[in-house]
Amino acid sequence: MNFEFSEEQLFIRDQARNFLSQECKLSVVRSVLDSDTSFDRKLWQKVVGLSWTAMAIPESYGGLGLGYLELCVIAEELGRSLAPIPFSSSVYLATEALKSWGNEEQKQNYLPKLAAGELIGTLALSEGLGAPTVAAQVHDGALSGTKLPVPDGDVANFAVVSALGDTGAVGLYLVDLEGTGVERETLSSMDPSRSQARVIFDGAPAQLLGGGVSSADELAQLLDRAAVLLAFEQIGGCQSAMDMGIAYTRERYAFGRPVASFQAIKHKFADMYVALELARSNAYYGACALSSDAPDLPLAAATARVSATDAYYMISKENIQAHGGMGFTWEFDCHLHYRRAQLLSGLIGTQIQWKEHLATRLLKAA
Amino acid sequence: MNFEFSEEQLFIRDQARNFLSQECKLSVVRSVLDSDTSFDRKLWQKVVGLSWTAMAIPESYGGLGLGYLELCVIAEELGRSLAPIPFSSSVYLATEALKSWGNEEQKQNYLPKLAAGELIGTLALSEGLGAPTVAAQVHDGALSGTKLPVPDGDVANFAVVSALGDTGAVGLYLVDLEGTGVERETLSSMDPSRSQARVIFDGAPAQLLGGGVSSADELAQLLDRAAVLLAFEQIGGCQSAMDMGIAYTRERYAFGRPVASFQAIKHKFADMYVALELARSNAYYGACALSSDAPDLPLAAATARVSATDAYYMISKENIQAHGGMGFTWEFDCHLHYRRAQLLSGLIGTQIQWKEHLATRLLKAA
Amino acid sequence: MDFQDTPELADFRQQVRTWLDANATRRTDNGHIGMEGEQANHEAKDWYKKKAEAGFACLTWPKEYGGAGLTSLHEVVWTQEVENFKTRDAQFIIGIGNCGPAILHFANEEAKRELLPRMASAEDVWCQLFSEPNAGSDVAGLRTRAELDGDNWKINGQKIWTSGAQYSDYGVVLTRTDPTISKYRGLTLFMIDMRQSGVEVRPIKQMDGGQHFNEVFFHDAIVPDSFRLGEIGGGWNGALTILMSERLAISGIQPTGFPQFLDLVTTLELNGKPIAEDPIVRDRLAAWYSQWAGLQSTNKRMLTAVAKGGIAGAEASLGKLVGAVMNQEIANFVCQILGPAGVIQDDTISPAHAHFQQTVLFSPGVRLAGGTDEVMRNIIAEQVLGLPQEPRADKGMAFQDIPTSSG
Amino acid sequence: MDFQDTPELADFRQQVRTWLDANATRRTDNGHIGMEGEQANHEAKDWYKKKAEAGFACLTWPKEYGGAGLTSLHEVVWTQEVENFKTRDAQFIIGIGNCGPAILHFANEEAKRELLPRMASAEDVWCQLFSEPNAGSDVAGLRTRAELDGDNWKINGQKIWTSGAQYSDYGVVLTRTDPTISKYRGLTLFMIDMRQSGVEVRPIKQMDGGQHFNEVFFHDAIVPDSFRLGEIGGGWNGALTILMSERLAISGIQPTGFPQFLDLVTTLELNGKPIAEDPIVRDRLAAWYSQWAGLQSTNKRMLTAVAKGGIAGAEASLGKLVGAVMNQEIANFVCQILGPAGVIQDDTISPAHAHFQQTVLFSPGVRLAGGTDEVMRNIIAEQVLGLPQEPRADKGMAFQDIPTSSG
Repeated sequence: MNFEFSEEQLFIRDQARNFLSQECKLSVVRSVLDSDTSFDRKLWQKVVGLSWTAMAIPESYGGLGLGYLELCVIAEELGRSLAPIPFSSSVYLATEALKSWGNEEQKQNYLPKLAAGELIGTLALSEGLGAPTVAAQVHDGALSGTKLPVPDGDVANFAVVSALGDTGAVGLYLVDLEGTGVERETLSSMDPSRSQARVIFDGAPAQLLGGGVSSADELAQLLDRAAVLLAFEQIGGCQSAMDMGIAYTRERYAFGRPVASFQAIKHKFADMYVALELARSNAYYGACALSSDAPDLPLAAATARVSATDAYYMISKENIQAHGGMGFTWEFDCHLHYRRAQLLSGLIGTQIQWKEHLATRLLKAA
Repeated sequence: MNFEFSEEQLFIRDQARNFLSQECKLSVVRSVLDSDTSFDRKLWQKVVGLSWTAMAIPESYGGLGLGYLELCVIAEELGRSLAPIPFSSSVYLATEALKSWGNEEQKQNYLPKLAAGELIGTLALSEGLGAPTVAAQVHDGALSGTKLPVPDGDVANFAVVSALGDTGAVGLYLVDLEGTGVERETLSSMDPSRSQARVIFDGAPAQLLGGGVSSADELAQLLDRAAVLLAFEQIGGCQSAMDMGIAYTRERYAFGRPVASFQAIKHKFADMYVALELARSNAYYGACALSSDAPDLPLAAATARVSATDAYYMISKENIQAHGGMGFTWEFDCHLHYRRAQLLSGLIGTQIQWKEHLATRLLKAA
Repeated sequence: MDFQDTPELADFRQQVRTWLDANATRRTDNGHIGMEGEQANHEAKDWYKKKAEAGFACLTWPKEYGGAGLTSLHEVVWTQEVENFKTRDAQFIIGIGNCGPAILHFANEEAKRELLPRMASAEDVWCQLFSEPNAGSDVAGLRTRAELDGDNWKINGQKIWTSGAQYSDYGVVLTRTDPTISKYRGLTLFMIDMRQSGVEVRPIKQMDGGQHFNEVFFHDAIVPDSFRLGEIGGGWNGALTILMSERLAISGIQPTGFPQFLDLVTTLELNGKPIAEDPIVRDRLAAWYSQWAGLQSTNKRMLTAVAKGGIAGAEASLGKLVGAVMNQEIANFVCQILGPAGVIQDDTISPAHAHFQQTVLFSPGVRLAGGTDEVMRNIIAEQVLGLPQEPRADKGMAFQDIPTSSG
Repeated sequence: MDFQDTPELADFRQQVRTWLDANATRRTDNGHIGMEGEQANHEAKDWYKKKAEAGFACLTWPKEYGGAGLTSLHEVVWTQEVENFKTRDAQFIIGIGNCGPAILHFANEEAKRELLPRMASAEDVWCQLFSEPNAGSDVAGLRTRAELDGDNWKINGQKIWTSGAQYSDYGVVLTRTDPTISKYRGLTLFMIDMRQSGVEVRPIKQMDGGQHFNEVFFHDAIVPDSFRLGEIGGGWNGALTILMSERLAISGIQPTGFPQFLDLVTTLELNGKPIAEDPIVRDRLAAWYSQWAGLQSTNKRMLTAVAKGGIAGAEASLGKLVGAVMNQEIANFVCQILGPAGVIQDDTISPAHAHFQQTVLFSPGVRLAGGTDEVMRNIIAEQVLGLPQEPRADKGMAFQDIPTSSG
C-alpha cells in the first residue's frame, strides 16, 4: 500500500503551485469577479501552454498520456488558487465524455483541439431547479430545449448535452455552441469568478456522442471521475482558506494577545483541520480508485465528494468568522473561498444528492 | 400576554422543590438504581400525601381540581430530583386516559383511587422494537398479546392497553395487572431508576375504556398532553445537570485555574444554557396551550417535546465531559441524568417520531 | 399563563390597528422591503414623522422627550401590528435604540429636551460609533483620541461598521481620553455633530456587494464639552448600557431565515414533487422550527419579565447567537436542495427572489454584527451563568503598553 | 498511489495468514470478544506466548528485546489479518504500546534485555500510571511524590484510571520528585514492581457498571534507583513520548461504532420495513461513513508516511476526537430509531446483543480516556497547526504555589 503521490506527481504539484502563485494571484480572481468577463483568458492560455489541458489525453490524440493522479495534483492547486478558468468543464467533463464515449472520428475532431486549448467544452445536464431532468429533444439531428445552469456555458465552444432522441431515450449529444440555433446568456451566481449560463437551443445541429450513451450508470461514471477531481479542487481551497485564517488571527491582537491564542478560535481551527484532513484522506482514496479504475470508485467518489463539500463550506464559512468584521468586507479575500465553495458544491449535483448516492452505493457494497 | 407561572403556581413549585430536596436526595435515586426494586414506595407515599397525584383530577372524583399548570411545575421538580416513582405513568398517562375517555362508572371506580394513590396505572402501547403497532387482541372481553416496554408495568396495578377488538378496530382497554391472565417481568434498561416491563396477557379480563377510543387523533391528544408534562421533567433535569457541571468546574482546578474559566468549557456551558432556555421557552408555550386547550396544542406539544429531548441529551452528555474522568464513574451523579435523558426520550415515542409529528403539524398549520 | 392582552393593551392594540389601517398599506406577502438607499431614507423619515405626530414614536420614552410614556408591552403590541404593514418602521432602530438610551441616561436636561424629540421623529438621524479596525470583539481596545482643547474636545481617529453614518446628523462616539491608564478607565462618551468638516464617511463594500456600513474618519473634529455624555473616563459604563440596548434592539429584528424557509417548504415543488414531502427537508424543518419557536417564546418570557418590572438581561445574546447561525444554515441548505441551479442568484430563476442566495452571502455579517458567536457565548457564560473570566493578558496594563498587532 | 503490498509485505502477509489459520479460529460475525475478567486474561497470556514463540510478538521491536525487528507496515499487515480471527490480540496493547517504548527509550541495556522479552510474551503484564484525581487533562499537575531514600525511592500518592492494574506485574509511574520548581521540571519517571506490599489496587466502578479501570494507592512503595527511566526531573519529556505512543496505540483500536451501525442498517427491519430504506437513516449513514472512511484513509496516509521514514505526529488526535464522538452519536441515534424499546438493554430484545445501549453508557468514557475532546483540539491547534498557547496561569510558578481546588 502506498498512500501518497509519487515524487514525479509531487513535482508537478510544486510546479503548478509556483506557477499559480505567480500567475493566479487573488487579484486575477478578483478581476473576473469584479468585471463582466467570464474567465481569465490570459491565464487559460498559460495553463494551456503548460499542457494541463492535455495531461490526461492519450498521446494518440495530441495529449501527454499521463494519468488521473497528475490531474488530481493540478486540481488541488487550481482550487487553492481559485483559478478563474473553465478547466473543470472542459477537462473533467467535456474531455472525459469524449474520451469515454466519442467514436474515433469525434475523438480525432475534438481531443487534439481540447488538448491544445483551441476548444473549450462543457457538459449541459440541468434544466432548471432540482435534480437534472431531461426535457430537451433532438429530432432529425436538431436540438431544442433550454439548459440551465450550464457551467462555463457562455464561454465554451461546444457542449455535451443530454437530450431525448428520436426514440425517446436519453442520449448525450455534441453541440457547437457558436453555431446556429443557440442563444446563451451569462447568469448571476454566488460565484461570479466562475461563470454559469442559460443556453437555449432552437434547432441546433446535434451529433450523437459515440454510439449513444444512454444508461444512467454510464453518465454516473463520468460524474464520479469529476467528483474526485473536484474534491481535489475543494481541498486545495480548504487549505488556502484555513491558512488565510491562521495567518490573520496570529497577527491580529485582541485583549492584549493574538486572537489565535483564544481557545475558542484554536478549537475552531482544530475543527477545520479535522474536516480538511478527513476530506483529504477521502480524496486520496478516491484518487487511488480513480487511477486504478477500481470497482469501488463509485463509493470512493461519493465519499470524497461528500466530505470535501462539507469541509469547504465549513472552513470557508468559519474563516470569515475567524477574521471578525473584516472578513465580511469585499476587500478581504475570505468571501472568494466562500463563494467558490458554493459553486463547487453545485457543479455536478449537490450534497444531498451525493449523500444519497453514497448511501445507495455503500448499502449495495455491504 | 403573560408568559410566567402565577404566584400560586410558583409557590407550589418552591414547596415541591423544598420537599424533594429533602425527601428525594440522589441517594434515594441510587437506592432504586442499585437494587432490584422498581421504585421508591416511601417517596411515592409521601408524594401521594402531598396530593400531587390528585392535583389535576376534578373534585367530584376525589381530586384537587387544579389545572395542568400546577402539574407542570411539579413535573419540573420531579425531573430535577430524578424522582424514582411511577408518576408519569400513573398521572400523565393512566389518569389522563380515564379523565378523557372513561365512562362515569370507570371514572368513579378509578379516579378517586388514583387521586389517593391507592392505584398506580400505566399505558401499554408498544409491542417491541419500532414505532408502536397493535397486534394484541381482545376477544369476548379477554386480552391476549405481549406489550413491551410498558413503563412501570411491573409495579402498576392496572394498565390502559391498546388492542384490536372483536371488530378488528384498535381500542383502549382497562386491564387489571394483578388479575388473572397477566404475567409480567421487569426488563433491564438504560435507566434502572425507572422501571420498564414486559407484560404478557393471556386471556386477561379487559374492559373497553369508555365508549371506545379508536381514532389515532384521540390517542395523540393524550400523548400531546403527556409530552408537555414530560418536557417539564426534562428541563428540570437539564437545569440540575447543568448546575452540577457548573458547580464542579468552578471548584476544580487545572493548569492553576478553575476549569470553568477555560473558554472551551465556558462555551460548552453557554451552549447548554442556550439549549435549555429554548427548551424551557417551548415548554412554557406548551403549558400555555395545554392549560387553555388551545388549537395549537399538537404543534406546541411536539415542539416542547423535541427541544426538551434534544436539550436533556446534550446537557446530560456534555455534563459528563465537563467533569472529566470523574464524570464517568458510578460514584459521581452525572450518569443519573444521562440515563434519565434516555428513559424520558423513549417514553412516549422517540425524537425521530416527534420530529415527524412536528413537521406534519407545522405544515398542516402553515 | 395566557396569550391574552390585558384590557389596557387590548385597547391600545385596537387603537394601533385602526391608525395603521388608515395610514399604512397592508403587506400582502412575506417579501422584505429593501433597506438601502436615499429613497428608502426619505420614505422612512416621512413615516417616522407621521408616527411621531400621531403619538406612536418611541413609545417607552417619556412624553417630554418625544415619546409616549408607555411600557415595553405597548411597544411589543406596536411591533406585532406594524409587521402586517409595508412600512419602514425598522429603518432607524439602531440609531434610536442605541443612542436614545445613552442620551436618556447621560445627557443633561436641556440636551434631552432639544435632541430626543427630533430623534424620535427622525428629523435628526443618529448613528453609533464604537467599533474600530483594531477594536472589534475587544471594543474597549479602541484608539480614537479625544483631547481637551479649551471648552472643546478634538477628536482624531477612525471608526468602522457604522450603520447609517452617511445619512446621520449626529452620532454617539466612544473615545479614548487617557491612554496612560487601564483601557477600560480611559474612555469617554460624546455626542458629535456628523455634518462638520472634520468628519469623513466612507461606505464599506461588504462581501455580498451591499454597502450598509461605513468607515468614519475624524480629523480634528470638534465636540463641545456640553456634548459629553457622563463623566470623563466613565465611557465604558455608558458603552455597556448602549451595547445592552443594542442587543435588545437587534433581538427584535434579528433575522433567523425561518419564516422564509417555512414559506418555501409549503410552496416549492422540485422535480414535480412538493419539497414538503421530502423526509430530509422535514427533519431539518422540525429542528429549525423548534429553535425558532424557542426564540419566539424566549422573547415572550423576557417581555413578561420586563412587564413585571424586571430588566432584560444578557439573555438577548441567546437570540443573536441562535438566530444568526440558523439564518446561515437555512440559506445554505436551501441552495443545496435546489440542485445545481442553487448557486444561481437570479430573481427570475431563484425562488423567493433569490432571498436564500442573498442570505448565503449576507449571513456571515449577521453572525459578526453586534458581537461574534464567541462574544455571545462569553457573555452568556460570564454574565448569565457567572462563570469566571479568563486570565487577562492586558490586565492592569496602561492602554498604551498593551501588545497589539501593529505595535 | 496504490493499494498493493510490496512483494516483501505480500510475502509476510501470506506467512501470517498461514500461521493464523493453523493457530487461531476464524471470526464468523462482527461480535466483539469480552475484554474483562480473569479468564480473558489467561487466554490472552496464552495467545501472546504463542505469538512470541512464533516470532509475531511486538513486530517493530528489535529481536534482542523479544521483537521481530520489522517495520510498522508489517505491524499493519498483522493487524489487518488478525482482525479476521477470534483472538485476544489487543488485550495488553496499552501496557505494551505505552510502557514498551518508554523502556526502549530510557531503560539501561540490562533492564531492556531482561524486561522487554517478558513483556512481549506477556509473561509480565505492565500498566501505565500517570493520571491522578487532581491531574487529568493537566497531567503534569500530578502530586504523587517520589523521595530518595538511600539507593531507593519511596513512592506515596494516588493514581487513577489505570487500565489493567489489577493483573499487572510492573508499571511505569510518573512522580513528582521536586515540588519547589516549575511543575514540568519536577517530574521523574520510574518502573515499579506492582506486586509489592506498598501498592494497593482498587477497581473503579464505571458509570456503565463495568470495572475496566483502577485506582492505585502507593504507601511507601519502594523503587530501586536502577528502575528510574531517564534523568531525575526529566520525567515530562519521557511522559510525552509515552502519551504520543498511547495515542498511536489507541488510534488503531479506537472504537467508532460505524461497522456495527452499518451492520445494523443492512439487517434490521422495523415495523416491517428495512431501516436501510429510511431516508433519515441514509442521511446519517452517509455522513458517518464519510467520516469513518476518512479516518481509515487518514490512518493509511499516516502509515505511508511512517513507511517512508517519517514519524507519526499529533495527527492521531484527530482519530481519537472524531471516532469517540461518532461512537456516542451513533449509539444514541440507534436507540432513537428503535422507538420506545430503544431504552431496553436486553440481549434478547435489543439488536446486536444490546451493543448500542451498552455503547450509550460506555461511550462517554471513550471520549475522556486518553484525553478529552478539548485536549485533542488543543493538541491539534498547538502541535499540528502551531497556534500560540494560551497565557498560562501557572507559568513560572513553583508547583507547590500553583492554585488548586483543595488548596
